[in-house]
Amino acid sequence: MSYEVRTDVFDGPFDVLLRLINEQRVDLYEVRLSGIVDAYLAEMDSLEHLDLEAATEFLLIAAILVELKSRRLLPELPSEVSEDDLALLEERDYLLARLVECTTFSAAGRALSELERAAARSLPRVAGPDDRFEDLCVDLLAGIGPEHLRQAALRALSERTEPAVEVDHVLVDEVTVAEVVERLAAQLRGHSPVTFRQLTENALSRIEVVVHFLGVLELYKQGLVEIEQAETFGELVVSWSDSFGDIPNPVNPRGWLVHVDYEG
Amino acid sequence: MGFDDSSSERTSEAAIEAVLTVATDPVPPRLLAELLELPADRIESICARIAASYEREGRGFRLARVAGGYRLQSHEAYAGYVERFVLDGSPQRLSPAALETLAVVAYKQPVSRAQISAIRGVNADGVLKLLTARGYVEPVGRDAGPGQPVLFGTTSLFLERLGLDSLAGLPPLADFVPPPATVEVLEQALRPEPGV
Amino acid sequence: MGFDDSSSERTSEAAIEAVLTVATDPVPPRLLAELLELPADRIESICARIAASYEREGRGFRLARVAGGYRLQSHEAYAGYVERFVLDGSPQRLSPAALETLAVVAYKQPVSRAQISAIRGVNADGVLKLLTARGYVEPVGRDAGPGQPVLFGTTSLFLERLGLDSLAGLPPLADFVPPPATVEVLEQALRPEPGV
Repeated sequence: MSYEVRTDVFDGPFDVLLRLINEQRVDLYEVRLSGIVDAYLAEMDSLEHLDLEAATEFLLIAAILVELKSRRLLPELPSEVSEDDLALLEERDYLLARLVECTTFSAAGRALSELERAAARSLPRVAGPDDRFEDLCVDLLAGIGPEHLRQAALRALSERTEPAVEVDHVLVDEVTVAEVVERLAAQLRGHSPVTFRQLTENALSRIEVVVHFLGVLELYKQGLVEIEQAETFGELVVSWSDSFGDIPNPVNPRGWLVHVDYEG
Repeated sequence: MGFDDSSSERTSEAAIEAVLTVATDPVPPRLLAELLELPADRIESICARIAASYEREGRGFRLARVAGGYRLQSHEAYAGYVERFVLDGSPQRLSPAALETLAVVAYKQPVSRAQISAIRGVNADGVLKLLTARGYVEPVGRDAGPGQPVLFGTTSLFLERLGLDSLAGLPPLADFVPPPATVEVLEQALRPEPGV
Repeated sequence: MGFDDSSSERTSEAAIEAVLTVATDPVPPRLLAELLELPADRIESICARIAASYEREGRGFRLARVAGGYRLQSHEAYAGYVERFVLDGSPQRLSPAALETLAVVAYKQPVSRAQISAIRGVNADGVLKLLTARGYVEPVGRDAGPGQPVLFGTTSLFLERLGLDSLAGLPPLADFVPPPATVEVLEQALRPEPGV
């Protein structure tokens, strides 16, 4: 299997994954992960400096894929869902959310390019005032000394660099899992079972749907809801768990979709 | 031709034309209103009339509303002639990676480098540098959070180059969310076992 | 209005208007003739017709024949508005981008437009036009290479405004070493062929 890896600008793990899934239409489990890894390492080598953040990101994705793959290969799995399974599902849906987001911005980028291309067919007038208005123009160099000029030259002649080290939090979307968990609990507690589709009918974006899915999983993990799915690809039915009555409040999850700490 | 216009109306049209002829950037209607001592909504309606007359007469230029102001620009119908005249050629096209980053900044601004990197799954430094050098993107402030990372936003040059009056003119991001079928494909590809 | 024109005549008029809209300097009729693939005398008569139509319609601009070429310029009848616009609406100080361009010219002169654009990562035409119009920068020669691009340098007015006796008075960039890409662009000025 061949991998088309861009050579000029590094496209990133999501693009590679998306290409594999979308263009080659392969089952990811039949993709030789080592192929992706090789392509990636080659890409890393070609970069001037090792991009630790990207490398870490890729290893994380590769690890999730390997684990998903290994589970699929196991013939028998315990019928009940374990903590580990849930954690894996969370990772999987996190990954899915990221892929959907990445796909969205790729398409948006292409649309911007189209706008630019169309706009470039109509060029602005930039000729400026005729010579006879020249005397009216103010001295644009007022207040500018040789040292200002030197600084400007240094800025212009150097590659623009911004502070490289940042400790930052990543905000994937406005809706947090924590918020959704609370909203879902209020919606479900003491009410009859609802489908996941109903729970998300007001969602504004797919990311939001995914966040709701994670919220449901979180409630499930805490034993507050039960999830039923009658058939493969069927509707997910979510119901408040009777055994707990309406006593506990849901514990706020880590909210890892909201705060992903990047160390680097 | 407007021979039924009042002469002051004709004067206002011509004064706006004169100003736009010498302007090098889009002229905000507020500034035109000050110069002509007319309310801003009158300026808007006069400009709409000028624009319509150019279109009706099949002129080689048009009056466009971009980046919050008015400017004269060549009519796209004659792009062939203009392109041959402007020998510099069009600026180098942006790579898919740069476009994707530009889209993230456009729709998520103000946004930090780390946020961009997280969405794209790859370090965004190089691409951000390119977009900044092109003048499409600029630092617009600092986040209040730890490390006070620089936040990036798009410039008015970005609006000008895309022919947009404001960011509100960007097509809605929702239009680009992949259709359910695509998400289904992604979802199934990541499915550990059928029917979880 | 010319409703008796043939449609190709209208197209020629509009094409000339489109070119003159984007032109920053007077466009010689010979060049228009090449672009439109028409004899020069036809160009002259078309331009005369355009000029007459602007005058008849009381437009705020006119088509002038200056310095061996045609250009659009604001109509003198509206000079009052243009003057106020130039005073109020045009930049009161150089933008950071313009200052950087001026600095590149000051420190690296003589440089070509293409070199400046390459260093700045953006088309420098507008800024160079402004700097030239204000008398801070001027053409100082032509490169020997293909196309013989115009080379720019700073003027004595520039030195005067900065309070310098000569270019030697510019503060040194010290041990600053530009990145390889910039060095490459600048070195092209020293070669017989600019290759830009």
